[in-house]
Order: sequence, then C-alpha cells, then structure tokens
Amino acid sequence: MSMVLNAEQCATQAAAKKLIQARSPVLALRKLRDEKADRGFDESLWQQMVELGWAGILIPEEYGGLGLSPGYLSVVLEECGRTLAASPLWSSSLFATYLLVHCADSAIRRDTLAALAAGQCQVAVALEERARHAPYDIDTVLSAGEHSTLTGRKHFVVNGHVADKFIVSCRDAHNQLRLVLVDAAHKGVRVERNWMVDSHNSATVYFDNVTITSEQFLGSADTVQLFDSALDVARLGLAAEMLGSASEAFERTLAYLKEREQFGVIIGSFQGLKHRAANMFVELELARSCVRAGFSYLDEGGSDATQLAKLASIAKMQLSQTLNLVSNESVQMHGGIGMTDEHEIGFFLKRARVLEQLLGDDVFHVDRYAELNGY
Amino acid sequence: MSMVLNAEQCATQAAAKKLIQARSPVLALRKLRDEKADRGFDESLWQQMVELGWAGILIPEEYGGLGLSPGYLSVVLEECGRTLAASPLWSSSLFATYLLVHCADSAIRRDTLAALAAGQCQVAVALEERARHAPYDIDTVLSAGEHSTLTGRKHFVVNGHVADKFIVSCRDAHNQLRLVLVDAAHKGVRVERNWMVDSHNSATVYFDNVTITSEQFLGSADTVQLFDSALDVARLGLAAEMLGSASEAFERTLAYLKEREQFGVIIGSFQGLKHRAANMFVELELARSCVRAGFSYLDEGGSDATQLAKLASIAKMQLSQTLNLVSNESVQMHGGIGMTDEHEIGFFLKRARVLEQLLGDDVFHVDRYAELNGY
Amino acid sequence: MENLEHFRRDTAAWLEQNCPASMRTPMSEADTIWGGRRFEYPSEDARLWKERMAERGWTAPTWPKAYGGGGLSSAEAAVLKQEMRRLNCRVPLFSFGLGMLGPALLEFGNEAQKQQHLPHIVNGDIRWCQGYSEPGAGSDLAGLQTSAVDAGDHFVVNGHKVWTSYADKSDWIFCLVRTDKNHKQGGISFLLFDMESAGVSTRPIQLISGASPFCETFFDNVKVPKANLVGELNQGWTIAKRLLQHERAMISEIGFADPSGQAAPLAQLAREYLGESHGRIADRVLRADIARHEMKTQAFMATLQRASAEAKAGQSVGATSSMFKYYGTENNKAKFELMMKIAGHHGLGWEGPGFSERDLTSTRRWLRSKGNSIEGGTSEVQLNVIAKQVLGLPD
Amino acid sequence: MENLEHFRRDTAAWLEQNCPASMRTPMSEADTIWGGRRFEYPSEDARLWKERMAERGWTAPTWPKAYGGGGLSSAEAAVLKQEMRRLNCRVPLFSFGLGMLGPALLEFGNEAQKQQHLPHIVNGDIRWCQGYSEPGAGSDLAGLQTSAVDAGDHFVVNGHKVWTSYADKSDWIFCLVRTDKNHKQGGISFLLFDMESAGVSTRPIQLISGASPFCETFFDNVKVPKANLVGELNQGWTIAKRLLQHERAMISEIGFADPSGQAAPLAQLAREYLGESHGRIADRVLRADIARHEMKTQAFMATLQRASAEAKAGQSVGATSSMFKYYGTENNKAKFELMMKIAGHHGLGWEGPGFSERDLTSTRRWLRSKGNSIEGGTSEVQLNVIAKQVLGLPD
Repeated sequence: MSMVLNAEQCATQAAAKKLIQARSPVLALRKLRDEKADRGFDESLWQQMVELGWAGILIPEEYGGLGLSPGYLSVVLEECGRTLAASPLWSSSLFATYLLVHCADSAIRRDTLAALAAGQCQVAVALEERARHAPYDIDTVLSAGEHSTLTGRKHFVVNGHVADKFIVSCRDAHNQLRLVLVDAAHKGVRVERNWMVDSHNSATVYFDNVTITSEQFLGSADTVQLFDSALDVARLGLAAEMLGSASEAFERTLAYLKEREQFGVIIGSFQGLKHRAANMFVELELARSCVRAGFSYLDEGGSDATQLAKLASIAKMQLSQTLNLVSNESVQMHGGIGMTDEHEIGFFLKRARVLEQLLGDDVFHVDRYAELNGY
Repeated sequence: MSMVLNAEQCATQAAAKKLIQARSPVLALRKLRDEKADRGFDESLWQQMVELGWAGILIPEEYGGLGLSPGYLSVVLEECGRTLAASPLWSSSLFATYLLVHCADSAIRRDTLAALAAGQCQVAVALEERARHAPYDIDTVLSAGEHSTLTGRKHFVVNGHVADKFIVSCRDAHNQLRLVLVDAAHKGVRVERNWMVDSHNSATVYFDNVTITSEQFLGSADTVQLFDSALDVARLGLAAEMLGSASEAFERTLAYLKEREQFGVIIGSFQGLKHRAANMFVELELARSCVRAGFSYLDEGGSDATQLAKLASIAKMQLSQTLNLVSNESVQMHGGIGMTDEHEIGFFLKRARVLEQLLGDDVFHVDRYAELNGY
Repeated sequence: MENLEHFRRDTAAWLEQNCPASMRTPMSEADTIWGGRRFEYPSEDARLWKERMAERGWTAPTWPKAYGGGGLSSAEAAVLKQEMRRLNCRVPLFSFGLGMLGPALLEFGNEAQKQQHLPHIVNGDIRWCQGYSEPGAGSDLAGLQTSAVDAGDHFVVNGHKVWTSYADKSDWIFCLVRTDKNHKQGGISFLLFDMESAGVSTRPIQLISGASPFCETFFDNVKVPKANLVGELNQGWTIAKRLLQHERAMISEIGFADPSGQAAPLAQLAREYLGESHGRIADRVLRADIARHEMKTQAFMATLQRASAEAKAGQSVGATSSMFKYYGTENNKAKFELMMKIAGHHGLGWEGPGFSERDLTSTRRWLRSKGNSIEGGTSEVQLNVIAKQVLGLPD
Repeated sequence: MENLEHFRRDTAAWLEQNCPASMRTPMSEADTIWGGRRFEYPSEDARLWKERMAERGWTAPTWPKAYGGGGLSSAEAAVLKQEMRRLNCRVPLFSFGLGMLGPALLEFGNEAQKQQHLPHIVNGDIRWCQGYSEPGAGSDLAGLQTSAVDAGDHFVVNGHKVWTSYADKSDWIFCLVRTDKNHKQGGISFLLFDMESAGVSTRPIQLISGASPFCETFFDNVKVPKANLVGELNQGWTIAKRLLQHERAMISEIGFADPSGQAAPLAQLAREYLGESHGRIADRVLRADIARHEMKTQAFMATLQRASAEAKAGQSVGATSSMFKYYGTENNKAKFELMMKIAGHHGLGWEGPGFSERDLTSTRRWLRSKGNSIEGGTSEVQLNVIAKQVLGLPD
C-alpha cells in the first residue's frame, strides 16, 4: 500500500483547507447553533463544495461526477474535521453515494446519482434503531404482498431533516436485510429534527406504511455485502474526519501549553504534561496511519470485503480512542477557560462523542475485529 | 465498620514485623531459591511462628488455638508480603484451617485442628484444574458406591509438596461439589513439586482411585457455601499479603527516586515520575481500605455471604490491579538495575503475578462482582 | 453527657414545633435558600423557617452569640445536625458567608468587622461571593493581578476576576487583591466590599454544559474604605489558603454524594439500553467496565470511611483532601464517560423532544463533570501536593 | 539499470554456487555467526560460507574494497540482500563490528585505524563489544565517569561499565571514557582497546529472566595506546550519539518482528487456555483485550510502513525512532502482560516438568520484555525527545 497521498490528493487537500478555513471556521458552527439555523449547515458553502466537484467525487463521469476513489474525499473530510464544519459531504456524498454507485443499475439510481453530483439532491442513510450502533439489529419491516410497505422508526439519521431521499435498512418477509430508497416527501414519511450536543444535524425518521415499489430496492442477493462495504467506507470517512478534529484539538492544546504561564513558567515545560502530550502525539500518528491504510487500500482498488472490514474497524477503533483521549486532555490542559462556551475547544469535545458513536465506537469495533478473525 | 486495627492487632503486627524482617528478609527467599531448599521455606522460622500462636489464630481454644478473628492473621500476612516470606501461614493456617474450623464436627476435624494449632501438621487446599482460577469448573470425581474413590488432578496447590493432608474439591455422583480431607501419604496420592517464577511452593497433585470414607467429608449440604466463604477469606488473606508486597515495592521505589541522580538532579524531581508515584500512592490507599473493610467485616462477626463475597472480590480486584501497576512501575523506575537478578525489586515483580492469579485476578473478580450484583 | 441528652430533647421539641411541614420534605439544589438583598424566597414557609432558625443563631450554630451565632459547643452542634436530619428539616440557609467568609472573619477579622458582617450572614440579609481566580491566575492563584492602590483613606481597586460564583446575585464580595507587586504571596491582601460600589460589573459565564452560577467580575476604579481590609496589609494569602481547604473538600464530595439521587445506576442504564442475554447485561465488555467502576467507587468510599476512622484515632496520613479531590473527581469523570458509552445515541442529545429528560440531564452532567478536575485545584496540582507533602519528593 | 540486472544475475549465480545447502535453511538466534578469536563455528559449512562471503567483502557489502569491504553501491547491496533472501541464504556474519563500530570508523576514524580494524571486522577475526553505560550513567549516558588519563604515549583507563553485551566473548571494545572532568559531553573520548589488555575483567549479569549476554566490565589501570583514540580528544560524544541511533532502531523492532516465530498468537493461546463458547473465546473481556491489542499492533505496523513511505517521499516527521522505540517496547510489554493473564497458572512456571517448554519460554520472555522500555533509552527519555524535538515544548 502506498500509505502516502498522491499529488492530486495533496492538491485537493490544500484546496479544501483553504475553502473551509475561510468559509467554515469553528465560529461558523457556533453561529449555526446560536441562530438555530433551519438547514443546520451553510447552503452557499455547500454549493461551493458542489462546484468544486466534491459532491461527485465518487460518482462516475457518465453521471456528471469525477469518478475518483474515496481517498480524494478523505482529505476533504479531514479538513472538515479540523473546523468541525457541517455539510452533507459525509452523509450524502460519501455514505449514501457509495451505496448508490455500487448497487445494481436502475433508472432511479441513475437519476439520483446525477442529481447528487449536481448538488440538487441529498440522500441520508437511515439505519439505527438501538442506543448503540447495531446495523443488523432492526425492527423496521417491509411487508410482503403485491404492494410492499415500509414501517419503522430510525434515529441518529445524520442530516435527516434536510434529506430529499432516504436509504432505509429493513427486513423483508423472509427476514432478509433490504435497502430501499424512499422519497422524504412520500406519504407516510415523517422527520423530526433532533438537537444534538455537537450542533450537527441528526433526525428521527418515522416510516408508516410507506409504499415501496421494486425499483426502489438497492442491491438484491448481495445486499448484506453491499451494506457492509458501504458501512466500512463510511467508517473510514468518519475516521478521516476524526483525524482532522483530533489533530486540530491537539495542535490548539499544544499551542496553549506553549503560551500559558503559571508559577512564572510556561506550563508546557512541566514534564507531567509533556509526557501526556508526547503520548497523544504517538496515538495521533497511529491514527493517521490507520486512516491512510484504509484509503490506500480503497484507492488501489482493494476488493476483499474482510480485509476492508478489518482496516475500517482498526481505523474506527483507533480514532475513537484517540479522539476521546485528545478531546478530554484538551479541555483538562486548557483548564478553566476550556470549560467555557466562549472558548472553542469545548466544541471539539462535544463533536468527538458524536463521531465516536457514529457507526460504532471502539468497543463495537474491537468486538467486530475479533469476530472477523474468527475468535 | 471500624476500618482501623485494634490495639492487639497493632501489637501483633509489630511483633510480626520484627520477626519477619529479622528472620525472613528477601534475602532468605533468594537463598531458598538458590539452594533449591527441600521444604521451600524455613522450618525453624515456621516453628517460631507456631510458638507465637500464629498457626492457631483461627483455631478455637479448645483445640489449642487462640480463637481469634482473621484480622489478627491479616496483619501477619501483610508483614510476610513485605519481605515475600515463604511459609504455610496463608495456605494452611488461614485457608485450610478456616475450612476445618467451619465444617461440621467430626473426630478427624478435631484431631487435625489440634495438630494444626501445634504446628505438627500442614494442610493444603487442592482446587485448581484450569489455566485460570475456576473453583467450580472441575473434573475430579468421587465415585458412587459403598467405597467412594477419588480420582483427578489438581495443580497450583500452594505448599502442596510439604502438606501432610489435602482438602480436595471434587464432584460426587450427583454432580454435587464435595470437599474431602485426604492424607498425603494415602495410597493413590502422588505429589509433584513445581518450580515457580516466584520461588514459592506450588505442586501438582494426582489422585488415583483414592479410597474415601464418610469421615473425610467436610461440610455436607452446605459445602458450596462453606467453600465460598473459605475462598473469600483466603482471598482477603491474599489481599493482605499483596498489600504488604505492593507497599514495600512502592516504598523501595520511592526511596530510589529520592536517591538516584541523572542529569545532575534527583530523578524524583521529574514531574512525570512524581505524578505516577502520586497516583500509585492513591491506588495503594484504596487498596489498604479494601483490605481493612474486608477484615473489619470478619472481625465484627459479619456473616452475610454475599456481603463477604463483594468485599473479597473488591479487595482481590483492587490489590491485583495495584500490585500489577506497582510491580511494573517499580522495575521501570529502577531502570537497568531493576532488571538484574542481583537487585531485589525483581522478586516483587515475580511474586506479584502469582499472587494476582491465586484465587482469581482482577478480570475474574470484576466478572464475579457483576454476577453477585445480579447483572 | 446528661446535659447533651437534655439539649437533644429540647432541640427536637423546638424543631418539631417550629419547622413548617413544607420545610420537612426533600429539597433539590434549586430549593437552596441563599438569602441576600435581592433574594426571592420560594415560599413564606421558607422565609419563616430561616427567620426562626436565624433568631436562635442556629443558621450558624457554633458562632458566638455576640455576633448572632448559636453559641453551641461542637457536640451540641452535632446533636442539632442529627436531629435536623432525623426530622428531615431542610437547611434553612446556605451561603458562602456561612461556609467560607464567616469562619475567616472569626479567625482573622477585627472586632468592628465581626460586628458589622457576621450578624447579617447569620440572618441571611447579605449574600457574599468570593473574588479569587483571574484569567491569568488559575492553578497559580498567587499570581493574581487585580490591584488595590493606597489612596489615603481608601484603596482603589482595578482588575478582572473569573469564576466568581453568583457574583451577579451577591451583595458583597470577599476579594484577593494585590497590594505589593514585588512580593508574590506576600503582596496579597484580603478585602471586603459592596458589589453595588461604583465601578463593579459582572457578566455570567456560559459553560460547555450550559448556564452556570459563575461570573466574570470587573473592577474599574472601585473605591474601598481601608476599614474593609481583613488582617494585615499583604497578609491575605494566609486567609486565602485557609479558605481553599474548605473549597477542596466540598468539591471532592461531588463524586460520591449524588445529592439529587437522580442518576440511574450504570447497571440499570445498561440493562435498559444494551439489553440482556442469559440474565446478564448483553455487552460483556461494558458490563465489566461497569462492575470495575462500581468496585473502584466502593474502594474509594471505603477510603473515605477509613480516613475518617483514622482521623478519630489520630492516625491521619495527611494531604487526604488532595487525594480525595483527585480521585473523587477523576472517578466521577470516568463514571460519566462510561455512561456515555452505555447510552450511545441517547447520551448525545442537547435539547428538544428527541430525548428523555434524563438523557438531556446526563449530557449536561457529563460535560459539567469535566470541570471537576479543574476547579478547586486541578488534578495536576493535587498530584503535586501528594508528591511533595506525602511522598516527600523534591521540587 | 541494465548493469544492475547483470549484477543480479551474476550474484544469484554465485550465491547458488557458493552457499552451502545447510546455510540455506531457516536460522534461529542461536545459529548467529559472531566471529572472533574464540568463536566456535557450529559447522564447517558455516565457516566456509562466512569465509567465501568475507573474501568478496560481502559481509560488509558497501564498505570500500580498500578495507576489505564489497565496494558495492547501495543499489547493488540491496540487490544482494534481495537475492540472499530469495535463495534463503543465511546471514554469514553478524557483529557489533559490522553494525556499529565499522560505520563509525568509516566516518570518524583515521586511515591507520581503518586499515587496522576494518578488514578484521569483515573477516570476522575480531569480535567487538560496546563500553557505554555505567552504574551511575544510564539515561544520562554523558554522566559517565570511567576515566582515561594521559600518561604520555598512552592513556590509563579506570572504571566500571555495565550492560556490555558479550564482553566475556569479545576481543576488543569500543569504549566511551572521560578525558575531561570539567566538561560533560565535551569531556568524553572514544577509545578502542584489546580486552586481553592487563587490568580488564568481566562478570556476566544475571537478569530477572535468567542468563543474559550482558556483562559488567571493570578497568583497572588499563594501558591504551594513544593511537587508539578515534576522532579528536574530547569529541567522542558526537560518535556516541551517531551509534545510539542505530541501537534505538534495533530495539524498537523487538516488538513487531518476532524473529523466532515461536510465540503463539494470543487468540490461539486463549482458545487453548480459556476454551470457547458459541465459537468464541469464552472469556469475552480477555477476548476484547486480545482484539484491541492486535488492532493496536496493526496500527503500529501501519505507522512503520507509512514512515518508510514518507521517508522515501521526503515527508519525514522526525524523531520517528523515538516514537517507534517508545511504542514498540510498550506494546511488546503489554502483549506479554496479556499473555500472562490468558495463561494463568501456566504463565507462572520457572523450570522443571510441571510446565511445557512453551510456557517456560514465555515466562522468561515476559520478564525480559520489562527491559525493552529501559535499554537503549528509557520510555521516559523517548517521550522527552518527542516533546522537545517534535512538539517543541520548552525545557
């Protein structure tokens, strides 16, 4: 595996950093929060992202996308993580788009991909029904019969209240996992926005006897495999975003350690804090390697599902653990000022726990890794 | 609970400290090891302990003992822990004796107790058959029929090769747990001494169709309860010994931190080491409290088996964790010299892991505590 | 001893007669009677109960009668406390004046200051706040820069305090100020002044967990009469240190005394959110984490018991307050982190209908817990204190 | 490029022809060919193989031919290594002379020293050991006290070294000595001398894990000719630092390259010792600990890969050797601690028939692993280096 970014990815990252630092600093998230912004993200910034092609990175050129590998999106997500920027990039342009790109051909798929690439549509994946991540432990059902109907309740649906369509996981009459694409405007769909600790978008979505036609299915016999791969790619995307957040929180804290004086000295000169900072640095280096390993595998066309699963679980575990550590240490090392809402470091702590829980925290992925290895 | 030692216990502790520091410093264990001493402990020291009444602390006065509560033995064990002193105090005078004192009356019990108090007999409890502590996961069987016979294999039998008798756990024809008292000299009993990392005694004991008569049974319908309580008392005894070892290793390391110079300063002035030392101190304080809480409960006649079980599991968990931490940090903080056999600190590391595993490490007791609390 | 039993009977009888029924129900933090000029009593009973107790000086039972206190011996005060607890009587008045300034004035104040301030504290007429920390003086409190400059018969105070609890609701402040720039600890004085003085302003601090009692307090050429200096000029550090001991002990209790009793035990939460298998919490790893946490908490509580028993037996180990502050707060933070893991999605709500009240409260409490290991002396400071004072490690 | 392929073909052909069959089997640590005056070759093939390689200078492929080396370019040396690996050829000679002293002499030695020593290192005639640490100079190596006093045409060396690997089996020593008491780093010189010199004695060090290659080495008025000084007087620290970089890199590999391949994976050990339930390791907590450990190890190995890729791409982050030394050794210690938990009673054997060979080996390896975070710069020193050199935190 190459383990390093190629020149184009470096360029994409530089462009992303420039745009996001300028247009979406942490202050932007604070404003969205304080103003209780309707959409929960900056629509004009999003359109700029679309113009840069980011919404279509994964989408084949025939549908108006760039047809690139996920590694190109990872560097953008990492930059989003640095400023905690809110956008549909992860939920719609990575997670949902990956599912649509990789499912069987159909008119609905073609139309949706074209709309996604053009930034005219957003899709959210509605999967969670339990307190903790459990993609296969679901009660949402698809009734049998000539006219299937979908009934269930999904929560923790990222960007759910601004989505035009949902990809919904459910079980059919044979208890098989199915994925269906449902219009948000469809009769029987109800969306309830949740106000989360990290001020990012999340919703509860209710499906009450929603009529489903055969064109709405994603995948067929291979649904589980498709869903698993998409989950793993999405987990790697989260890991990239978390890497950005953890790096930024660490760097801000490091700067504070070099600037804050107590007892007549710079507090960064205390060995107790130095050793903790050095240990965080090492964990961050491991974290970066996990993210790179995962995306290198994808970029190089790796297609073994188990290998991808292991890489994704390692990355999500390492990033969850590291971001947890760094976000806690950041507040502690900032001292009193870190506890104030006025200071930005607390935003990293809040966002951290959401990112940790999304698609499984370290406890989930440790268990899964053991499972994948057959013990 | 009183949580503090009474005046007599303080006096016992002082006497124990004096004798053990003088007669059984760590150097004594080294000698036993290097000379591969037959008995594995100092017989003359043991006789002195017997003369001081320690072998009979738990034994009623009618059998020649002192009839005291286990707290009196705990302070002696703590002092033994300080110098890693080898003796049958824990295995025979606490664990086996507690079982005999609390089982139903019988001639064999009376005779054995009298011999134990007089130091004329040593009893070892033979219970383990698995890699990790698992008192109820056993294959040793007691055949049905007129003449019962005992067949099985026990390992990790502390002081097994010097024991005159064994208390053996087994399952009868109804799959009920039974405890039987077996003479080491009995036909069909074979003892194999093991050379352990801590240079203390441990043996594998084989029972091959050993004839058992009804007088040899300890307890009857209440065997499980008797065994559980004895295990818990023995666990508290280990915790007391571990408290001594951990305290001593910590104090030696602290002294080294105050004496060793590198880079022109006392290494104990480095904040990184200071914080770790302070954290160890706190864990040791918690450890001491757990030991005191357990023995206070016993000394005050506490008789609720579940309460005792919780106190014992908390103590064994906390001491296993603390001794693990302290023994590792002690070697690391001593640096290169801590790695040499010539220095005594390594003996604490070696003994630590044995004490941790005996009757369950922290992982075992955490699971048990959850079980005891019904979750 | 006989007198004490006599006192107990009289006290019980008086309490029975004078404590209104509504003041004998469990109270939450929101029911605290702080007193002060602008305080609005939640009920007539609350006011009555405070007045009756204050009249006897029993809001400050051990303070001398001369200053409005109860004049009780510590044995009598203990009996009063026991009887109040037995009869479920609410605390009639709680304030920093009673808990912090009063004891300091009794020890360090002059006669005029005691006469002037103590009776108003006992009555709850005046509510006090504490002006200690500054933006540049947190762990290093003695580095404070708020200055009091001698201007003849008064000082002129300028500066900026932070973490002033309830500054916006208080009437007076006891405040550490710098009166000598050339000596650090030896250049600090302890001043009292009215928050209504010209030049005093406050601004509430929003925490990561939401609204808080904390304020920033600004002093812009505030005139303070010299009579309001407690103790000698430049000797305020001694008083400050005495007060900090009280504060530290208060915060370490956070971890183990869950005053509201609202928090569900972790195991119960886990059953609910993680489900069961074979009668056990389904996720065995989190189950073990819960058990381990509860065991550590038991070990910590046993240590509190032992310290108290040893203190009685005269065997105290020293620096126990640092140990309790350190472990209690770290353990409390660990509890909330574990709770977050158990609650998963449910632990991530901020407001609105998607989450239960319990979920939303626990999110805020998780965030608030991060401050425990910072306020009242950081964990790092506590470890330094243990290393130095208990372990004797060199600087 | 064409030349390189030519070289590859020739090399492969030569190796095929000259490497004895018995030298193309897997080797264990015990098969290492150290060379030296007293070395006993395990077989005639081993001697032959070393001699044939040494004759071409291929025991030191990149050293100049003038000193007996192979004179290969680094590209050619890489090809040689690849071909040897492909054909399973054993390493013909391994020594501190080849790995440590040789490169130092090439960089810092004078012509006479190179002529005198390098050919013997290439041939394996002389075995070298390293005299660095002292009882009072561990982490603070520059605090060393072994003195070399000027006595005209020679130095007189007195002192006490520890952790001298294989001192009892070596012929010569490269040694740090103090030649100026008034300057710390600037008072150290780098000397070479024969271990058969009068006044040199050694004593093997027994470790907590048992026998070891380490020795204590004592110098009692040892005469060393001045010609044996490498570099300038009092400039030895520069050479020492260069050599330490090599050592650190070697030790950090301990954690991830299990050379013997004997250690059973933890999961396999757990299946055996803990049993299974529902097809999984029965103890779910230890199962999770194992998985977490293996994941962290994978993350660490990915970091080694990335560092190597970045170094090639010229993006190196710096101080990577400290990071690898720190994490590799701590992770290795954690692995053995976990193994101890899994093995329970089986992990506690020392010798005798009650335990399997695997069990006994793992006990020793667990104990030996404790030294990993001490030797070659403690974990604390590595963290200091990272804090200073990478993070730029002040002293």
